[in-house]
Amino acid sequence: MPVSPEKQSTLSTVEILSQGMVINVGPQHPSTHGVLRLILTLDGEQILHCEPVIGYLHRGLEKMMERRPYRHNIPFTDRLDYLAALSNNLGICQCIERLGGVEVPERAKYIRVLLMELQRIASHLVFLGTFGTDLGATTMFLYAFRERELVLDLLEECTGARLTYNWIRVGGVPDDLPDGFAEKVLAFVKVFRQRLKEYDQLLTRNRIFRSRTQNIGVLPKDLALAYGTSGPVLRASGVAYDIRKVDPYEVYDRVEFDVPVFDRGDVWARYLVRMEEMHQSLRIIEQVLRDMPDGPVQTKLPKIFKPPAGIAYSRVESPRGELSFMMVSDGSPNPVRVHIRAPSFVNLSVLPCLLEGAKVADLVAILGSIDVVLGEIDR
Amino acid sequence: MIAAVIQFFEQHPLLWTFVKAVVLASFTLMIPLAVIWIERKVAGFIQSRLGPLHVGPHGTLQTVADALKLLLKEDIVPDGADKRFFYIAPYIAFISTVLSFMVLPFAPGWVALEMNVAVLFVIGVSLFNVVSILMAGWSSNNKYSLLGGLRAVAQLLSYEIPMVLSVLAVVFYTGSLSLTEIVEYQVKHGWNIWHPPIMIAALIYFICALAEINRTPFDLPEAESELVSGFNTEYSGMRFAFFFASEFANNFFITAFAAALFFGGWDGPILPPIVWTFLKVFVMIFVFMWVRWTPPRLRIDQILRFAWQLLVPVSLVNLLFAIALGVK
Amino acid sequence: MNEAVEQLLQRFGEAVTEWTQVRANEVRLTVKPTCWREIAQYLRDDPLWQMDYPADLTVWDTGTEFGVYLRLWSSVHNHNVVVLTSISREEPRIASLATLYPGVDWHEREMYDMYGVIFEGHPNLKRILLPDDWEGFPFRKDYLAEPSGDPLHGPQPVN
Amino acid sequence: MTYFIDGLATLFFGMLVTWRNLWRPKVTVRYPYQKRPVPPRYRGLFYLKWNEEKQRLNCVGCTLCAQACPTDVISMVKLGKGTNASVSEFTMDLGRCMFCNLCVEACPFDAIYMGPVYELASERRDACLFRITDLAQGGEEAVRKNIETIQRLMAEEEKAKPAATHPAGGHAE
Repeated sequence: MPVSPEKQSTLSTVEILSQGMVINVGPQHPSTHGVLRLILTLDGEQILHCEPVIGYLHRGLEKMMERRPYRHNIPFTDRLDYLAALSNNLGICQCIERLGGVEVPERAKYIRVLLMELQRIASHLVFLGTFGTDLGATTMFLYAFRERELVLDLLEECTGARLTYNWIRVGGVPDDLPDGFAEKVLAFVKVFRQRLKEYDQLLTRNRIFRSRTQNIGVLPKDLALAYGTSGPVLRASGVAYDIRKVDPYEVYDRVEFDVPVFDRGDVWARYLVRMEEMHQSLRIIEQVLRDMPDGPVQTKLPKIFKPPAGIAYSRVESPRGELSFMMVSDGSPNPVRVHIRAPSFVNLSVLPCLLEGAKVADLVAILGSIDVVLGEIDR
Repeated sequence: MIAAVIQFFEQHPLLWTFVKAVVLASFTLMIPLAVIWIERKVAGFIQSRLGPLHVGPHGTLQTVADALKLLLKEDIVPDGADKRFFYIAPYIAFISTVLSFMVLPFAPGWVALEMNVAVLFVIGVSLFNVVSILMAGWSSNNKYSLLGGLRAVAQLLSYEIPMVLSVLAVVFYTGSLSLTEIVEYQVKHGWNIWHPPIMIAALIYFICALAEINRTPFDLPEAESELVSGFNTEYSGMRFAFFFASEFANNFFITAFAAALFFGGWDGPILPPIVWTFLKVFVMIFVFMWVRWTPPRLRIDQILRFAWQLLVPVSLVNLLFAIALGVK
Repeated sequence: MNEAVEQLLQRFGEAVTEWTQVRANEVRLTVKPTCWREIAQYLRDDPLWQMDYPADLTVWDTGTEFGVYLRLWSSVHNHNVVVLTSISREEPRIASLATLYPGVDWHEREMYDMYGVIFEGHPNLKRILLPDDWEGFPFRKDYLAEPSGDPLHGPQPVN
Repeated sequence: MTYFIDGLATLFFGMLVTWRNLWRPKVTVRYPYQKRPVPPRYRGLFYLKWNEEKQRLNCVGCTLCAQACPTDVISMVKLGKGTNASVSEFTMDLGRCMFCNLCVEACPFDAIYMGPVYELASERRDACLFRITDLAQGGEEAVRKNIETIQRLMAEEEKAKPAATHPAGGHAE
C-alpha cells in the first residue's frame, strides 16, 4: 500500500489501533457514475488509500476502428463519452480531415461550433444534476435534467437523435440546420439564462453546499499539470488550458468568450468553472447564430476515402477536457491505429491523490467534481 | 348501545387496553401510507413532476400497493448477519414509534394513555429508535450498513440533547410534563410559540427534528449516494417496510409532538379539535418536505460540530431564559 | 522554437533522427528509443522547452515494429511537441516516463495491457482495462481472436 | 453563528426557488398515454420508400447502404437487373443497428429513410429482424406490387431486347 512519507509517520504511531477497513465502492454504486470500482481503505470515515479499478465497460473500440474504413468509425465515437457524443464526432472527424487534408466549408464550421456549445451545456447540466444528487440536493437533478431536455429537444430536431447524434461528417455536417432552428435556440438561450440564475439561488449560494465543496479535494496547480488533467479540473487549478483558446479549431478564434480560471483547485472551483462555462457557451451560441454565413455544409469526398500515409492528431475541448484522437494511416482505406486520449481517463488517474485523507462523504463530491464518464475511460 | 359498549369496556379494562393498542398500532401503520403519498406528491410537484398517478385517484393507493408488494416479498437475510438482532431490529424501531403515539393527545380526551410524565416518556422511548438503528447497522454484517448505523447513532444522540433542552424550555414554561396539560395551558394562555424563548426553542426543535427523522440536510444515515441506503441496506420485504413505516410514522409523530408543544395542539376556532391537530401536523409535514427537497446534505463532522458547538449552547442559554421568564 | 530545437539537437545529436516543424508552435521529433527518457526529461526541465504537461502517450503496431508516440505541451510557452520512436516487436521494452510525468502512468499501463510493451521502471505495471488473468495482448496485429466458451475471460471474436 | 444565519438565509432563498417551481406547469409527459411529437428528422425505424407513380419501391438493390453500414445490419436479395432492378428481400438486423444514418446518406436513390417509429421493443427474441414486408412503405401489398412491377418491366425489357439487336436500334428507354 503506497502511502506518502508524512502519512507513514502518522500511521506508525497509530498502527496498533487500526489497520484500516477495506471497503469496495462499486462497480454498482449510486454515485460512481457508471461502472467504476474504487477499493478504499478507511480509518473510520477517513480514506487512507484509494485504488480505482476500471475496465468494466471495455469494448475495444480502438481495435474495432482499425478494422473499418475511416468514416465508418464515426458512429462508434458516440459511445465513448455518451453525454457529449458530438464532441467525440468532431474529434474523430477533425483527425481524419487533418490526415486526409480535407477542407470544411465555412457554414459547416459554424454549425459545428453551435452544436458543440449546445452539447457542452447539455453535458454540464448532467454534471450539475448528478453533482447535486451526490451531495443530497435531489431537486437540482430534476431541474438540471428538465433544462437538459430542452437542449436535447433542440439537438434532436437538428440531428434526429437524442443521445448518439452522429451528426458530424468528414468534411462538414450531413445536413443544414432545420428551418427556424436559430429562433428556437435563441428562445432557449433566453429561458436558460434565467434558469441559471435560479440554480445559483438554489445551489451555488447555499451555505451547506458551499461548506460541502469549499476546500475539499484540493488539486494544486503543479500536480494538476503533471498528471495531465484537462478541462474544468485543470482550469479550476489555475491553468488556462482550453483547447478552444490554446489551439483554436473551427471558428473558435472568431468568437469572443472568456475561459473561466480559478486558483483554488477545490471541488467548489471545479463547480464554478462549469457553471461559468455554461454562461460562456450561451455567449458563443449567440455570436455564432449572428455570424453564420450561408453556403454548402459538406465537402464531397470520394466513396472510398484513402488518406495518405502518416500520423495525425486532433484535439477538441470536450466538456470533460482535452479529447484527442490520434490516427496512423498507411494509405489503405482502414486506419492502422486509432488512439483516443479520453479526458476522463486521465482526469480519473488523479483521483487517488485527491482522495488520500478525505472523508467518505467527500468521496462523492470529489468524484462528482471530476465528472467522469466511464464509456470514455474504458473505451 | 354506545353506553353499553362503554360500560362493557369499563368492566374489562384489560380488553379496553387491548383495543386501544390495536387501534394505535394500525394507526401507526396507516399514517405512513398517507405521509409517503404526500411526500411523493410534494416531491414530484417541487421537482416539476407529477408524482404517483395510476393506482387510485391521483395515485392515492400507490403506497398501499407498494406496502402490499413489500409484505409479499421474499424475506432475505444475509448469510453473515447476526440473525437475532437482524430479525428484531425493525420491530424495535416500530414499537418505539407506537409507544410514543400512546401518549399523544389528538383532541380533548383522545389519548390512549393519560400520563403525567408524557414528555419524559416520549424522550425515553424515542431512544429505542437509536438502539434499533445500531442493531440493524451492526447485525447486517455490511460495511455500508455499519457506517450508516454508526453515523446515525452519533447524529441521533447529538441532536437528542438540544431537542430535549428545547422541549424542557416548554416544560418549564408551562410547568407540566403532561402533554394534555401543556395543550390545555396553551388553550387558556395562547400558543407557546408566541413567547420569545419558546420561539427559539421551537426553531431548535425544528432543526433537531429534521435530524431525528433523517431529513435532507441531515439525512446522512441513509445518504443514498454515499452509503447506498445506510443502515437498512440489507433489509428487504416486510422488515424494510417496518423500518420505512416507523420512519414516516416518526415523521408524523415528531410534528404532532411539536404541534402539542408549540402550536397549541388541538386549539383552534370553528373546526373540531381533531381536524386542527391534523391540519397543523400536515402543514408542518409539508414544511419538512419542502426543506427536504431543497438543500444538499451536510457531512458527518459538520453535523456534529453544528449540534455541539451551536445548538447545545444556544438551547442551554435559551433554557435558562425560559426558566427565568416562565417559572411561576 | 527554432533555438530550442537547435539546442536539443546539439545536446542529443544522433539520438534525434528527424525533426519537422509542423506548425508555428509544434515540433515533431523522431528519436531513438535508447534515450527516450533522457529526452523527455530534457524537454521537461530545459527552460527553453518546459514541457510540463503530458498530453498523450500511445503505441501502435505496424506489423513489423511498435511505434511509440508522446505528446507534450508547455504551459509556459504554449508549445506542442510530438515525440515518436519505434521499438522492436520481439522485445518491446522502453523506459517508463511515469516517474517524470505521473500523468502517463495510466497510459503506460494501458499500452502494456494492450500491446505488452514493458515500460522499464514503471512503479505499477499491471493490466488496467482487461482482467488480470487475460492472456495475450489484444491490440497486436497478430492477436488471434478466437471464440472461447467464457465470454468474460479469454479472446472474443472481434467485430 | 454567522454561518448559521447565512445557512438559514440561503436555505430560505433556495426554498423560494422550490416554492416557485411547485406552481410551475409540470414537464412530465405521461408516456404510454401521451406521446411527444417527433421532429421530422427523427431517426427511428427504417422504411423503404414506395414510389406511387412507378408502382415500385425506390430501392434498386445496389448495396451501397450495406457497404456504408459499420455493423453489417443490411442484407438484401436483388431482383432484376439494370435500370429495372429492385429487391425481393431486404432484411435489417436492428439488434446491431446504431441508428447512425450512414445508410440513408449513402443511398443515391432516396430509397431508404428513417421514420418516426421508436417503439421497437418486443418480448420476442427475433423481433430485431425486420424483413422487407416490415420495412416497405405499404407493407406486404407494396412488396407484392413491387415484385409484380419489376417482373413486368423485366418482361418488357426481354421483349425489347431482340429489337435492340437490330443495327439501327439503340437504347430505346
